[in-house]
Amino acid sequence: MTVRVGVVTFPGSLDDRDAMRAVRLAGAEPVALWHGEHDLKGVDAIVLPGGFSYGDYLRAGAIAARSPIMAEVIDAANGGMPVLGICNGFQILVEAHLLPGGLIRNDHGDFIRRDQKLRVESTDSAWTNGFTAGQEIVIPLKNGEGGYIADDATLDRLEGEGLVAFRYVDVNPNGSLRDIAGLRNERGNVVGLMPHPEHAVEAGFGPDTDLAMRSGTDGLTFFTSVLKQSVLN
Amino acid sequence: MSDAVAPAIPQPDTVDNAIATPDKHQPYDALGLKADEYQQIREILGRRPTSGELAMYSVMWSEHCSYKSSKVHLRQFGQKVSDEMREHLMVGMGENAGVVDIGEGWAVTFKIESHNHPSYIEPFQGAATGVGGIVRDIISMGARPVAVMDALRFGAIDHPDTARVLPGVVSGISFYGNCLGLPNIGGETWFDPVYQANPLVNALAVGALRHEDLHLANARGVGNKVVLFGARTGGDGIGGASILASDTFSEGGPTKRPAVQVGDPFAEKVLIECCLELYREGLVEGIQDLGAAGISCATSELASNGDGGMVIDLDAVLLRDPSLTAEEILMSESQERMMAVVEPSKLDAFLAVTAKWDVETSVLGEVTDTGRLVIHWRGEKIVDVDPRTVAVDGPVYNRPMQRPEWLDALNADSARALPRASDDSELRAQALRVLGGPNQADASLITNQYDYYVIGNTALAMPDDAGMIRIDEESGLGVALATDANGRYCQLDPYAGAQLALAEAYRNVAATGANPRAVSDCLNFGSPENPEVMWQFARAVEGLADGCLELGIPVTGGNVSFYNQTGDVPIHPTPVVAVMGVIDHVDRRLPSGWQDEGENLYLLGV
Amino acid sequence: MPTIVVEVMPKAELLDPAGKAVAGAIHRLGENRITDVRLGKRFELHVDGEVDDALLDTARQLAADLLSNGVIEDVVSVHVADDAHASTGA
Amino acid sequence: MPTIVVEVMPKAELLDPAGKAVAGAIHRLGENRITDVRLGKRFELHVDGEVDDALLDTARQLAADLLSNGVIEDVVSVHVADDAHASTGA
Ligand SMILES: Nc1ncnc2c1ncn2[C@@H]1O[C@H](COP(=O)(O)OP(=O)(O)O)[C@@H](O)[C@H]1O
Repeated sequence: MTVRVGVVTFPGSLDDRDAMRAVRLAGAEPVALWHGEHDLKGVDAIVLPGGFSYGDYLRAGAIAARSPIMAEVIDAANGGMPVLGICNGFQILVEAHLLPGGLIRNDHGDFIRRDQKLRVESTDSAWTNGFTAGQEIVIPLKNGEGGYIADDATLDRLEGEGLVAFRYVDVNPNGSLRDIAGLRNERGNVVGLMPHPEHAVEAGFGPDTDLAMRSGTDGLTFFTSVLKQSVLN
Repeated sequence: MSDAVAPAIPQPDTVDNAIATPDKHQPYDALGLKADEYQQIREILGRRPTSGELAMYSVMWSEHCSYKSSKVHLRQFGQKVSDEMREHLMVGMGENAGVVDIGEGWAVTFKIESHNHPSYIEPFQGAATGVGGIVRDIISMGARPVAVMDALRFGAIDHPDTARVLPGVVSGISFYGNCLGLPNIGGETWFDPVYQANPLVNALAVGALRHEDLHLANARGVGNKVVLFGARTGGDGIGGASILASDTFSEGGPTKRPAVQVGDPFAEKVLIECCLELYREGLVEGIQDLGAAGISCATSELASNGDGGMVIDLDAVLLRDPSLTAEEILMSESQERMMAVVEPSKLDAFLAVTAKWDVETSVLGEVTDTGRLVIHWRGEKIVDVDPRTVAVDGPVYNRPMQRPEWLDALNADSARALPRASDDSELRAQALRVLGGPNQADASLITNQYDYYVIGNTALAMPDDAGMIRIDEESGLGVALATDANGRYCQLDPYAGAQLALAEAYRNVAATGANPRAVSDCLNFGSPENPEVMWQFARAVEGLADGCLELGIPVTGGNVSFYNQTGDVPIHPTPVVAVMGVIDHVDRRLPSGWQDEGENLYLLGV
Repeated sequence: MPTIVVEVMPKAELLDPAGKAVAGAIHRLGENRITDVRLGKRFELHVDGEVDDALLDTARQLAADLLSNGVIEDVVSVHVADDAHASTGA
Repeated sequence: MPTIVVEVMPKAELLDPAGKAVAGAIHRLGENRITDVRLGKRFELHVDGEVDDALLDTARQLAADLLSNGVIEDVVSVHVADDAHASTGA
């Protein structure tokens, strides 16, 4: 049975088609979901893609987090459905309180695009189980408001419970506290991160690697992980 | 406006009124019209223009919209063409953007345009709205925009004003392009004090479409509805119109009319998706973006290119600022708006699509066969013109030209006169100085702010010599683009300089493995009223046209930007040339960098 | 037209890089009496009609739920503007 | 520690995309008495020592030159915060 992965399009979503392509390349069936509806169309997992939903003028992700479909996404996530938030999707998850903390303007003030090295800190999640703990991967990062902040107590709890899913390696591109690039929730079904795995799924269009330019496909594992998980369930 | 002071009720200057008061003084000169141009308008109409008509003529006959000084020269691009150059051309010069067949049922449309002056006044918004404008040109052809590029010229890198202009321009381009989700796949950055108070911000957009999706901007079909959709109309960019407003208002009229426009890339992104859905569902007959000259331009051009007549009710325009006068509404340059021609039977479906995307829409009027563009406001007829006299048959000038007297001396003063390095260390110091110059420096401070990953089809981008985009995911068909210019060569010899820019862009595209197929250009020059500048312009156009004929690729469109000068000092002539090439499979692309150890290096050419 | 002003600031105990950048720029201009800067938001909500208590309550609710993110920001004020402090709405 | 508050708003006659987006969100939540929203900035300048007239003048100057962009924004207020309206400085 093919696994069906929903990709939500909000007004201002940009990487929705890329996320659908990534789902397809991983062997699952992408299903387009619309922000204004309450219908999850019976999908097995959900991706909240990157972009600038509603222009991100208020706080990144803030308005999208209050859209009709998010009521369903929040319920589904609380019920255990795998949900991945990429960049703006991560911001939406945070604004929807599915993950703690907040994302603010990069400390240097500018939008930045770079091929970013990450360390996988937690493989106990629906979207990271295909990695090995401590594995270093390279996937593109592109954001203006990617600085992760939370108070010290929250940060300590995240560390203590192993909920930091990804950390920036070599360069902290946006001033994120404790180099946090991505988080998972306690249950492991919800994962959010600033870098873009869906831009590292197809050789020729991904980040540069030592082997060849634009050959990086480390992002594919996110999508194959959820496939494996969904098939097992 | 606060409620306390009720806005004065503007008295519309009606057509009847214009007939009744033939001798009323009109501020045509303050609107940029010359006395003979104003006289010409009076002759065309057989009476004085209403202030609304004067607003329309003044913006549409401006250099920017009418190409009145450049037209006689630009004709060469259409004349110096061979069959080879026509072979792939689906839409040539004169439309919003040219369209080129790239095979497999696909076509590509691309164009480069300037936003120089606004970017000096307000770098962030000026550059941002420059990207927004060129992208709307691409959408209006029926294409999905797939990438942008930017060619930039700044003053001295260590000048304090460059520290204001450069970060603003770059973050404006970054903000708008990134929010639209269009990969930025390349461009140029150049520093020279001649651009100090007149930076150049040229933005390019490229879009892809299936052959059958091609749309042209025309208003055909009597009874078809004329619909305005997108952002509301506000007082943006109508500094000039306030002259008319103060003429119309007896007193207490609006005074605060900003010359700058603020862009909303989110609104434009939604507009793109909305337009593409309208095309897909076959709900529009013709479509036109609103840029400079706003509704004046869109109505007169749509009507001119179609059945020739249109009747519009200006009260139906949704306003952001209800105090706008008719003249201001006609001239407003509010961003993120489009005008469409829609069959009445499809209007409901059209409105359903715009509602789905939360895009505000209003029906302004309809297409007629009267040959007249008639505009009503507050129940009165305020415009009644032959639209072609506004949009097409404007004034054309054969401006005087003169080869600059200083040119020979400048050419004679060559590098040969400079002292040679006397020893190795001096040579080393000179080489390092050249390599350390800002124009050789790594551009990543700029390019790192641009997203080239979005859409997932970018095969080449910075730091490669050309950008490359996959158009068809199944077949791998793609296009490569490069932009180049060198103002210093053009200052020495505008004919050869333009050809060098063309040759460089052509080489940059060819070096990726793509076959160069078409050209767009943005011609940045000083004042056309300066005979030396006009000579430079004519020579550059001739050089470019001859070069294109030689290389066998047509100019499909572009943009002329005059009046780039500080005081009386013009910038170096800077024709920016963009070349687009086709590659059957992007997997066969060649990047600029070395890929593996042990590869051999060859130097080709002379 | 009456205006409700909502003021939102980053929480004092959290990082505010934007404010820090402004403070740095002020110090580079030689002004050192200003030790620290925080950068927040100021919303003007233009109201059609009277501002009654119910509407002010609604505004407070909006300020807490939508206009600020309680995890990283504080609402420092919700008040009806006296004319001096409101920009003129178009 | 005394605080000088600087309030900056987008010019009324210009488009304010941020305010527009927020107004849209408020309307979707069903609140239509709020017709229009403008979104500006609120700076808190924390001062070491007394705020005298000279420093307030300096703050006004900074507000005009650095904290706002006169082409598209207006400084609507520069004032010393009463405690109620300032977030607690760290
Ligand atoms: N303003 C810009 N926008 C986008 N890309 C740029 C810009 N300036 C330079 N680039 C890109 O940076 C790279 C290096 O530029 P440049 O140093 O001008 O290259 P070259 O000297 O080889 O022409 C190229 O890929 C170019 O496309």
